[in-house]
Amino acid sequence: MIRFKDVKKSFGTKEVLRGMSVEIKTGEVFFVLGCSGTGKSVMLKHLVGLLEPDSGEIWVDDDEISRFTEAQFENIRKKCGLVFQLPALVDSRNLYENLTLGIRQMPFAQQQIVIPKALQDVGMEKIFPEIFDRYPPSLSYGEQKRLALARTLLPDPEILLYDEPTTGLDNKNALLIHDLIKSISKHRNKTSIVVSHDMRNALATADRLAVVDAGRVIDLGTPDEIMASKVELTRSFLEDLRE
Amino acid sequence: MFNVDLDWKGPGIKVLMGESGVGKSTLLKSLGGVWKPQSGKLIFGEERLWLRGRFNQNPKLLARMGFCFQNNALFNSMTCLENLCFPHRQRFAEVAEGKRLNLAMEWLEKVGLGHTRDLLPHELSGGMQKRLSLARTLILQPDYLFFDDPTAGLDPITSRQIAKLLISLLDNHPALSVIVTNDQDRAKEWSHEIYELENGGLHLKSSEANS
Amino acid sequence: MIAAQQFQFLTQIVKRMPLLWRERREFQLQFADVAIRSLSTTITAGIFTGAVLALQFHLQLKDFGAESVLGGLNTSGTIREVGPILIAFMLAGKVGAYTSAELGSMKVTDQIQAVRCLGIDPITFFVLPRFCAVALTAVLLLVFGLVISVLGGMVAVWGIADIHPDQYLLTISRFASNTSLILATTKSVVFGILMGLICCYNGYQTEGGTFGVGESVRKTAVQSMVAIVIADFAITSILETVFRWLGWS
Amino acid sequence: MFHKIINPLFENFNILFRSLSVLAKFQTSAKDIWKQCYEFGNRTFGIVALCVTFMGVILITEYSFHMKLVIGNDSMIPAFAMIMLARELAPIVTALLITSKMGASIAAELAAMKNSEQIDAYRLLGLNIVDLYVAPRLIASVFANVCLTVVALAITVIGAWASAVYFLNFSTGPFFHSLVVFLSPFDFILMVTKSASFAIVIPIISAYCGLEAKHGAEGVGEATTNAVVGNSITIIIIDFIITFLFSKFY
Repeated sequence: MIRFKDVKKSFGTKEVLRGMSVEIKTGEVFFVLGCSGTGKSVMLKHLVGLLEPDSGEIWVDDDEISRFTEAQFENIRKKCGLVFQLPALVDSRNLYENLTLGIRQMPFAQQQIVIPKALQDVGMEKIFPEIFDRYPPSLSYGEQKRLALARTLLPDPEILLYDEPTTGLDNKNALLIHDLIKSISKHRNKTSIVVSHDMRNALATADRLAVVDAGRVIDLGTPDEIMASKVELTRSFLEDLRE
Repeated sequence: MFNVDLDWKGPGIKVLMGESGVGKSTLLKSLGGVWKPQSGKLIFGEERLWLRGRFNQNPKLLARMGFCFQNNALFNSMTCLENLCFPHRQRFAEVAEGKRLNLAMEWLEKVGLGHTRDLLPHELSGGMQKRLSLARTLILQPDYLFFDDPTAGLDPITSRQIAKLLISLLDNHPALSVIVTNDQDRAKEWSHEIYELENGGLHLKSSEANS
Repeated sequence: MIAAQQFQFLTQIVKRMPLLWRERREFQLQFADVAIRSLSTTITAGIFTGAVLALQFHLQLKDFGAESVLGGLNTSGTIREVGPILIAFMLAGKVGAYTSAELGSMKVTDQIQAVRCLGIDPITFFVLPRFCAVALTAVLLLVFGLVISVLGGMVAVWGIADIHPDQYLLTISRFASNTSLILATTKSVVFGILMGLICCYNGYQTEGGTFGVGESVRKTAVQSMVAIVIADFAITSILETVFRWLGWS
Repeated sequence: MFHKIINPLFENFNILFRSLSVLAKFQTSAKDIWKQCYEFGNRTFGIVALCVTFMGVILITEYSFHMKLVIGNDSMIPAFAMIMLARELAPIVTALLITSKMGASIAAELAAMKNSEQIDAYRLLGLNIVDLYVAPRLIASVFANVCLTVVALAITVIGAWASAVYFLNFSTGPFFHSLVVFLSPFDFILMVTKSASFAIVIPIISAYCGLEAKHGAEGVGEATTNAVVGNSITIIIIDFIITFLFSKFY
């Protein structure tokens, strides 16, 4: 269970998070929507210790991590896997090395069992035989993003964080990614927090949604509640779907 | 990469869709005179775009065309106002400087950027940069307009504002416009003539009036 | 000051030095890549530095009829002072700038943050092998460049002042005392480490998207040159006093 | 392989002649040129002065070591050091510093502009980026490079004088006397021609590398690196050619 309590964060004079408070239950697919530049990605980066909040508390299960040191973040990062907006694969290493970045201590034999399963989850099991001699640039952008997802899945984190997984993808790949998010969360019982501004897929995939504006949560609820919401910003978000 | 022949008539908006990577932008850039196609002819009205032997484009025709790039291609060393005046000065040197300034201010107001007169492009948000790019393309009053994925990378609200702005700007400006996008919601708003580009060919996807 | 931050960065790298054994494959990869890539530059830099300096010494010594000692004078002159600086300037671009561009683009495409989230220390994974590879290659290439510059000088002098190579080589032994060799090697080692440190530091601190990468390469090139000149001055004055104290010529 | 050398060479000369033609026709505004002179000169002055002074002092100590071995008396040391500095090191060091500071930023900016398609935008307006961007920088580079070299040399003379008097117990009289005797206008001409020819090369090669940049962050990084390396190698080769030619009729 993840809880943000009145978290504030600003970069120089620019206030990004202005008292963000939200609660995400375990095993739930939770979407965070909002215009670009309203602090959605910043929120995720706080959970894995890439950023430290100016004030407020962040709870991951029963650890309060807002003042954690780098070492303490070690096991938090094992629990929360972050999938970045860019694939962020290491181009100079082959696919095997990229995939096993998170599980380097695992013995080779066990890796050979876990990797095909993770590739299966992202629908790329057919490249398993070639992972030793292929390099990330040989994959398409969509495939690279799915491989990055598989890489984050391998250390088997309890919580999965997605930073705008569908930006830069065309509609077919975007739909595919959303199905993956749903299936992974349901089959492997993982809490998933997805930052996105793709309203159509969000409503189809999420258990609960939050709409963020100017660093604060202004609307929260299940897809049906959001559809019927009175909040002005949410209504303008939904305008496309009404036609 | 692909051979395409198309025959578009009169003022109106044509939308070009297709999966990313299939070459929509390349086709648009060939039409817009940015890149020279390996073979084949590009005829606008009765004039050819690429003159035989000469490396660059037919200047008369180029003067009647406007291109709005996907990453906006704003001149980063010039203020917003200068970004509008500079192209206008190149195309219509005979116009008096004072008149040009008023026209530029008028266009800034028209796209809702009246207050950004002396700001530099990198100081604007994504949506505002796109508005400036639209203003810079349309201030030259071209007869042929090309938009490369104008709503890419914008969140739904801003992209809808840009789409509405584009429609209103094109309404009172009769020109043949080609818009490349892979955003279903916007495509229907812009035009009923939607073309689908698959690898190898271009075909009309739907031409009934938008529902 | 920048130097303080870079020194602090150096201590972080040195602290992780024992972990290099686990990353040795990447180290070997980087070492080969940097060496092959910079070999042609080193040879060009070496030949022309030697040739140009030989020409200058020749022009100056002509009035004194001290042609005969030109070989020795030029060699020791090149090796001790000007050679290391000029060759290091050339290498700063080829060796340092490339690595800082590579690290910079990795930072900009989030690879460094991604690896960190997977529980791996990015400095050990990315920076350490590159720092060692760049430092080691730079040292070897600098020494190799100095040897080439002596040959370059010899050929230039043979071509222009038609002083026969073996007469040129004869005088070398007379002048190139061991102090020159010690000076040349210490400079090469120090310059190599400086180049490795500065390029990794700037690459790792890149911000601001694609233009940020260009900025970090520019900073690397400028800082490397300034550091090289200052380090050269420091080494020369320190070792001079040491040699004088030891009584060597 | 052959094509790989000729094509870049042709492109570079193309940029050079295009910039020269624009300058010859006075199409570049004086304001632009002055702004670039400020950029080129002002921002690199501190570093150039520092490095060349250090070089000067190093050369003094170096020469005093060698002269004792060869000729015994060391009265000519400052003169020889200054000659070597003027003819060789001042132009090269200044040019290499300007390469890494300005050359790299030209390449980085052009590569970034290419990334954001600004160069295509200029082309559609019938303008070539070389006329707008490279021409003013060419003049500014030549002007700034020559001035910087001269000023740096002047500062080094003072630095050398200080180190000669305090470290190597010289007296001021003979120091300047030997300078006057040995430093001929010929050395000065050689220095100016060298720094001018280096200065022409820097913006041209940097612009070429910038315009050939590939897409994305790697492209910008690679373009900047190629610019720094390409300039350094060309500078030292040109330096050899000029020294070789001058040594013919010296």
